[in-house]
Amino acid sequence: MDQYLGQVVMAIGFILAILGLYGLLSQKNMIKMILGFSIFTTGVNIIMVAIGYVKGGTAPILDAEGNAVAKFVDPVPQALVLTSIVIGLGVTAMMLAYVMKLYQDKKSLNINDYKDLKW
Amino acid sequence: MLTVLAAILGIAAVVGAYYAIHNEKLTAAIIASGIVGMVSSILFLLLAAPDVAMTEASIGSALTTAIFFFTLNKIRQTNG
Amino acid sequence: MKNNALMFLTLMSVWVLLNASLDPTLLAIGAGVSLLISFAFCSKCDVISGINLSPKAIAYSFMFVFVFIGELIKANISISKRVLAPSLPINPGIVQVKTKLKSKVGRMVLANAITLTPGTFTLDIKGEDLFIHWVDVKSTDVDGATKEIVSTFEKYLEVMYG
Amino acid sequence: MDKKFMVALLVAAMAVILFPLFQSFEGGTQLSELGQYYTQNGVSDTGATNLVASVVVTYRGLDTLGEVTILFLAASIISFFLSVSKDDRIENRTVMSVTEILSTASQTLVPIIVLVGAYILVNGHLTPGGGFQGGAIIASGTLLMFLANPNHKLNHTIIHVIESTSGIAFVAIGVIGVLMMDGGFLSNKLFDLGTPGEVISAGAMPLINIFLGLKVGTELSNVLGIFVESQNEK
Repeated sequence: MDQYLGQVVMAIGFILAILGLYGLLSQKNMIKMILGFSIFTTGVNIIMVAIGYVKGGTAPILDAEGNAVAKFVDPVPQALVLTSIVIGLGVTAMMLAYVMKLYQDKKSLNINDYKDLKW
Repeated sequence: MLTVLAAILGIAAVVGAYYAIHNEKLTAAIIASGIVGMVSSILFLLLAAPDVAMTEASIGSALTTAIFFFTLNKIRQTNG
Repeated sequence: MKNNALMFLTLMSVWVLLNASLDPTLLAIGAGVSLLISFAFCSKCDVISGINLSPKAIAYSFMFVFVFIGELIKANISISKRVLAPSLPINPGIVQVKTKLKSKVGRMVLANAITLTPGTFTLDIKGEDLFIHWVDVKSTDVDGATKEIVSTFEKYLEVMYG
Repeated sequence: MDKKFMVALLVAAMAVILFPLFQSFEGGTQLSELGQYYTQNGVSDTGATNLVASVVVTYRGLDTLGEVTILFLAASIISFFLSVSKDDRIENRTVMSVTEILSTASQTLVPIIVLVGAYILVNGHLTPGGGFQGGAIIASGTLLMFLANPNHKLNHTIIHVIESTSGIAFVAIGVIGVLMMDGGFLSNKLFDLGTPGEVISAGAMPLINIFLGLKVGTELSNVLGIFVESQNEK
């Protein structure tokens, strides 16, 4: 019944990642761009966890005696995603801090108004 | 059964992401992206990753949304 | 000091419920953590000390749970009827009611009980006035609305929280 | 037109790059070699029953150190950009009034949320949880505190003391592991491994988890505090 769970979730991750990338590239509003970036990150995290999924696997936590009772899913991608989520918050907060400072400078959220470095 | 649940949650996540990217109102867009975080946390739980689900539930849906709203409030203050 | 002690006991019971074990090591760790939290976050909180601990109040607390569940079922049935009826017999509006409760916890529990029963929703509290969104407004004046919405719960909460 | 075409091209390229990954994914019938090693030897190596925590804290401990460093850098940059000088600060900002319900409820809820965070920290090596999760939950307690009282001031001295102490302790445990044992950086053979399933077991892992959680929690609370205080400018 549940043999395609990994594929379904992975497909959701792909769609989210592509939607996020599209938002990041197509939007002019800087806050919208950052929203797109955070959706992109979520999608990539879902893909990474789905890669480590094993059909019918359980969470990689052993019973009290330390015996493996069942098939486990891969713990490595989960550990990586764990750090990735926390870093994602730090990076998002940093970008928002930049946006706040830029807005105080020019009173605009449109990315096209910031052409100081363009030549 | 879990596959069907995952598919329904996935539709919610994709609609939320589309709404977050295409809505003109920033407040609604930020709430929609919070929904994406919440739904993806349940997806992690379905993939047998409770550790990741816990982190995503508190960071992806609560803290990120709050920081976006603080930024929005500051921008409105600067404006008026 | 009394507030801190009460907060410590609350946190300790939550800790035991979370761990579901009476292992001495865990209890010691929990005691240390609860002591730290109760002094760090509870410097001037007066919430828990508002609870009345007399036997009558405890009996009323149990009764309140049953009264609340009864109200919940009644309100759910009435709202389901309204939703399923094709004519949609609703008459929404915001009413103002008055509460006699003085303690903050009592007012919080009252507001949450009103919100949790379907059909009524607490929007705000200002002093002793509660502003409530009501799906089927039966009376617009303050006294009538108070009698309809608040008095069922207030009778018990007055004893529980003084 | 030109720009839209480029965006469409980039998104399509991304989709083309990702598609083979989807196609070659057979739903995972067995673990990778590394995953197999961790599942078979995780308990005898580390003494912890939560394999994810043992990977984060022990096997890939150096990566975790890097992650904490990145978080610290991000927090420093944010505080550099958003810190408000004394002259520009409004002392008691008038905000939209907070309802009495929220401020009353937060008085009981904040301690309980922080207690749940502590529970997840302490049991990180046995049940799902660990340093990052506990820290994130403690930070959400701080968020509730700020929502209930927007003029609340974090005690920056205490936060910085906790943050730097736990950071130094984290590195110190790692270095002691290199110097005294042959286990390498962040070896948890510092203490006796004990019996798996007990609270005091898995060597240095509970200790590392607690320091990691305190560091992450105070760091995220600090970021939140800076964002809230930046609203008080001018």
